[in-house]
Amino acid sequence: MASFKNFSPLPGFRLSLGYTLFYLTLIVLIPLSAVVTNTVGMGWEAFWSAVTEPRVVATYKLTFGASLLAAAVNVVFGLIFAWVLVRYRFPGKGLVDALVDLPFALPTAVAGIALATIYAPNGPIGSLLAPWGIEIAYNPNGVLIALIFIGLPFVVRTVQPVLADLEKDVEEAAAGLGASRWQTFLKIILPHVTPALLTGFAMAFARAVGEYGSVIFIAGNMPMVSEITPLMIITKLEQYDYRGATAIASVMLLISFILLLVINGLQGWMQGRYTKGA
Amino acid sequence: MSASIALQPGALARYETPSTSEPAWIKVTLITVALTFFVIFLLFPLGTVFVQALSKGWGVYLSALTSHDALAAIKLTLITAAIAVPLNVVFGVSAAWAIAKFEFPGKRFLITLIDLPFSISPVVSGLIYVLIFGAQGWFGPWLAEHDIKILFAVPGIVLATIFVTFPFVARELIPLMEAQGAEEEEAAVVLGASGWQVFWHTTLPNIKWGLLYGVILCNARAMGEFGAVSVVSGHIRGLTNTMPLHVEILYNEYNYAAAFAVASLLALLAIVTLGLKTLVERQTRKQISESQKPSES
Amino acid sequence: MKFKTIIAGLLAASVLAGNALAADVTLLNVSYDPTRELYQDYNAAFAKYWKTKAGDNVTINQSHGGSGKQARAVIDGLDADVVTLALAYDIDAISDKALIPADWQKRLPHNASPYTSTIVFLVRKGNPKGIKDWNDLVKPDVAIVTPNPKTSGGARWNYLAAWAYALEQPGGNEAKAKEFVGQVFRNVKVLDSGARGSTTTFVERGIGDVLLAWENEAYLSLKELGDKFEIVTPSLSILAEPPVSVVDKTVDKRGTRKVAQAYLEYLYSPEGQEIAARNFYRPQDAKVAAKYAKQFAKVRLVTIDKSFGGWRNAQKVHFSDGGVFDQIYIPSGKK
Amino acid sequence: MSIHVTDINKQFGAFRALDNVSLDIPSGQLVALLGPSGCGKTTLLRIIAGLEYADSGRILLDGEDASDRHVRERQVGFVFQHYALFRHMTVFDNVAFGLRVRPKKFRPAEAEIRKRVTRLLDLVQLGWLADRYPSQLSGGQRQRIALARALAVEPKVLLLDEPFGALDAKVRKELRRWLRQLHDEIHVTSVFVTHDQEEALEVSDRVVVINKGKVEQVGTPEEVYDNPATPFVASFLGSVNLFHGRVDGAHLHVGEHALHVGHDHNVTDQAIAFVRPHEFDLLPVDSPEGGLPARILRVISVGPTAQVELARLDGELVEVTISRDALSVLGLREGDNVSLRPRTIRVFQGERLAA
Repeated sequence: MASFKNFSPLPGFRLSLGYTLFYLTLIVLIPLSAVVTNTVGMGWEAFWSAVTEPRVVATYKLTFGASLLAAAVNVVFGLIFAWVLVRYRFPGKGLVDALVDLPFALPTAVAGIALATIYAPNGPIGSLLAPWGIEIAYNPNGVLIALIFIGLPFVVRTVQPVLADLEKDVEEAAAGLGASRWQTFLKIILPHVTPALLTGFAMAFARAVGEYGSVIFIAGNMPMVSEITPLMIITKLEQYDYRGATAIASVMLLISFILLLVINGLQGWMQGRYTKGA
Repeated sequence: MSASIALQPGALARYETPSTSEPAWIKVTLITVALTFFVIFLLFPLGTVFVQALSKGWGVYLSALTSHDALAAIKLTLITAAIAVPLNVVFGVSAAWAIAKFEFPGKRFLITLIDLPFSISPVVSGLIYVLIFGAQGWFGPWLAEHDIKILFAVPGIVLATIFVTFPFVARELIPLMEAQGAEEEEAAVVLGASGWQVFWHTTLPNIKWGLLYGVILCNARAMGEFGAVSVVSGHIRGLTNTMPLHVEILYNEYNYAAAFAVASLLALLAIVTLGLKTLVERQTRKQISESQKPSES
Repeated sequence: MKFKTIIAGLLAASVLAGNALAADVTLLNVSYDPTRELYQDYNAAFAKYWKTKAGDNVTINQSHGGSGKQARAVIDGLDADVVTLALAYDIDAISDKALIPADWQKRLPHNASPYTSTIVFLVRKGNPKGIKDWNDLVKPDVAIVTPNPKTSGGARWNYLAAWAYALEQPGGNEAKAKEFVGQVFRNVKVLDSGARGSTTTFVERGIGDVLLAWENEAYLSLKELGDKFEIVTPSLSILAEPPVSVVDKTVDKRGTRKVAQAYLEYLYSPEGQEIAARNFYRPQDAKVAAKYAKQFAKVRLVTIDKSFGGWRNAQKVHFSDGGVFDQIYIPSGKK
Repeated sequence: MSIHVTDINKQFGAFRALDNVSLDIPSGQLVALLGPSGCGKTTLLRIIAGLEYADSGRILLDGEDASDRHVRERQVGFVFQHYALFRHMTVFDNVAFGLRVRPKKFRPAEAEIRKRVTRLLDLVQLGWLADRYPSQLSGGQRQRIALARALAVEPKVLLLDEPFGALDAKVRKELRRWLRQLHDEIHVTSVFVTHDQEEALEVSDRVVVINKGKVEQVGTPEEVYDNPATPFVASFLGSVNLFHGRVDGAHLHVGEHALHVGHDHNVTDQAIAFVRPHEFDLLPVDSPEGGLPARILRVISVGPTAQVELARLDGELVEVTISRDALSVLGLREGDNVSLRPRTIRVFQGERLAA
């Protein structure tokens, strides 16, 4: 440790790393350790029964199921978005490109009430679907819609630069070797963007699992049917069940951490892949 | 987590040769799909906010924004962002400096920890502060004894906001500074610049757009955070309601036009954010392409 | 050192934010969802009254939310001077943490409930599904909207009212009541976490055929949102007693006991009772009640103490984790 | 200012970048650190500059121990491989930077700075570019600006890291001639790192050949070229033909043939020998003077000399350069058999083999 400063002639290593660690500890680590210690304090059995309650398990299924599905939908549409933004010219492209990030910038509560208004049976889109018996708001479909909304930019924004980076000559080479356009896409383009797609998928998934604000307005929040895990934490809190809330929070925390490691791994893979290739 | 884009402006033309483009019907289909998705999922919700906000006319709209509680919420939101954003900027710059310019063990793990608040549910982010500062929490009794209010007061809201916006600036700067390397800084040091001079004259000009980008995103999230703040706010009208919470309250009071009016301010903020972001991206792109310009004779 | 500076900064900011609104005396009334309009009126009236009586300017800050959530916030340190919640159980929870003495319900008349309410049905104009009473709710084509009894005080009254109805039917017993309430909740389309959320869902989003609501909430919706709805009063309902209390720990610390006490007592005054009645709460004061008798439908009301053995018992049997309410929702076979 | 490097060691993880390196660089000389990439030459340069710290050993500048002196106080000028020009500053501001960041007490007046920068820009012949930004310059121009910037602070030592590495061949040639002239004008002790032997030999007063973190040889360009101290130096500088064999007295035995090596080796042992392409005579097969038999594979006669590619009987390839006149006198064609006789042969045996 003492020889750290010998690595570089640049100043400020101790100060910047010290401050970074201090601030990280103060703002992130100490608060998070509260969840961990409170969970440890409650004992294994109490913990296990709290996190495996049927109603809680149902929220996991919905949260993870809908998040997976939403991330998968976003992979498909995100790829299409990235593709048309990189490769085609069409009116309104600049606007589309700028607004893709809207879900990043729009407060989730605003997104929630706006989506609920649109997709309610008497809303502009909901009323179009209602005659066919399709209901979106106030059931798991609503959760899915909200999660698709918030996850879209993650996929578009990871795939877009990678797609833009793909040199045309590779595709020309494939065409020259007799590959059809579809074969070129499947065998050349898709493998090239796969790490980016996976990274985008994982990011959208991680974000969706934790999402609260936009979902609760549109979910309907029926126990066993359309309750998400973060809402379960709130519900537990409102029943003065701190331990239950903390236990579920620790499960989510663990999952967040695992997802993050997965994402970092994927990004490492991506970096290795794309820098070597270039 | 937002990936930065490095599209070359002239990139399009590269794809318009017969061997590497698709039949027109596929193009049209894909564009149609994308545009439909765009309209339904992005444009429509945004439009709805403004349509609903103005559904009762400008008078109701303006009075909703100038009511006492709305003004208090706006003020609180601004104060919160004004504290949280600078703190996270200082942290972000400091973390990026340590991580990008030096080698030390555990660096990747440190980056993962910095990312952590990104993937934590906002609800959990609020809960942790309840567990710490709540009357039943770690410091609760001590704080009560000394009459220091954190939870259900501005400090709690600020802390929760800092937590959820924690990685934004650092996350923009780390890859940027790593890509730029340390050569310019070393050159400045060799030329006799002091630590502060190195940062001010060499590093800052090179990262200013990335920094601004991070600040914009950080600010948007700080002003728009709902879940975490909702847990620690206490919802005291005129005192501890931020704008997103005020939207919820108005919404729950059948005051839809007013709720959407305040929401429209936040949506405007989002639009301004995206506009600035696009501008900044253009600048960053310029900077990157300049620095990467091949050196020919 | 740095930590202190930050804290000091945050504190300074909080003082800054607070100062603009500071008056001679401030009270924080932590209440549940449907009382927004009631206390908006009442706070203005009380401020006037207190100014003439004690000469002080009093500003009352309001916080509204689900009853359980609000009680939780007070337990976690929200400095409420008074709490005005949906049910005694939530104030009991605060009292369990020694913020309020256990006998709080004895400190004010009528079990510390200055007004009462009950549970009614809000249906769409013309009552297309022909809903008249509780047993109409279990028809297969009826979609119900109610908040979640686990998180909403009002919803617990809804649930218990349905239960009481089933018990009172000829041959009614616990098992049949459970079966009946289970059927009711299987018809629920949307289970919001608070009373206000449910009303929004029903009224604004057009979901469901019937909203189980506080009487005052139902009348208010009618008043605010026009004539697209009708109120149906069932043959039997429950006497909901939303209680109030001073939070002793806070008022002693802040030195606001006197004004907080007066704030609650004034609720029992003719003026306070008038305001409650105008906001569709059933007044306790006989004279005011008579004056507003026309406003409230006649309904047979059971009480929680008689039918359910008090709130603590009801809570334990019905709403605790794994209680009757959970069993309704959990697929058979498990637990 | 002279530079003395003593017993420098530097380790990066498990990788030994510098292994007990000692070196003297006299005042006023232009010295090349030459070696293949990854040999440690850049690390050595950065340690001299103070951009890197050695694990052990000392750096003496002008006889004074500077090992613990911060880079700011070493009074060195450093030219980075990719120039490290400040992108957001004009050429003028770049050159002025070192003067402007000085503490007030030592900072020249703005007019003085202006004068000095202008003079430096004239020195590097780029005065007309003062208001441009680095991105608007060509590689060669950037290089010269980087040099001007380094010189602005009047360093006692000028250190250049692969100064011509990123330039194309033609510019590189021009610039290195120019650098030599510049050095003759200003006479600052200069050290530059390169992996290009031609560059090192052409520009420098002395060449330091480094391999795998060790100094192989130090000498004038002629010395290291003509008398390589180790097999590595021999093979790294210029092209060579390699022979494996045994020495016995004054002869090197390659297979069943013997070559005269000029002087006696008293130990009979395995050895390797190097012969440069232009140090061969090509003789008729049955020449009485002996030599290695070989067959001509290819003759390339473009320019003043001819390259002849031959195969020895055991299949090893040999490359020979002779004048075109000699080629035509001999009348050699592809497919002819000849005898190869080296005029000069460098033999390495024993310990030095291992190096």
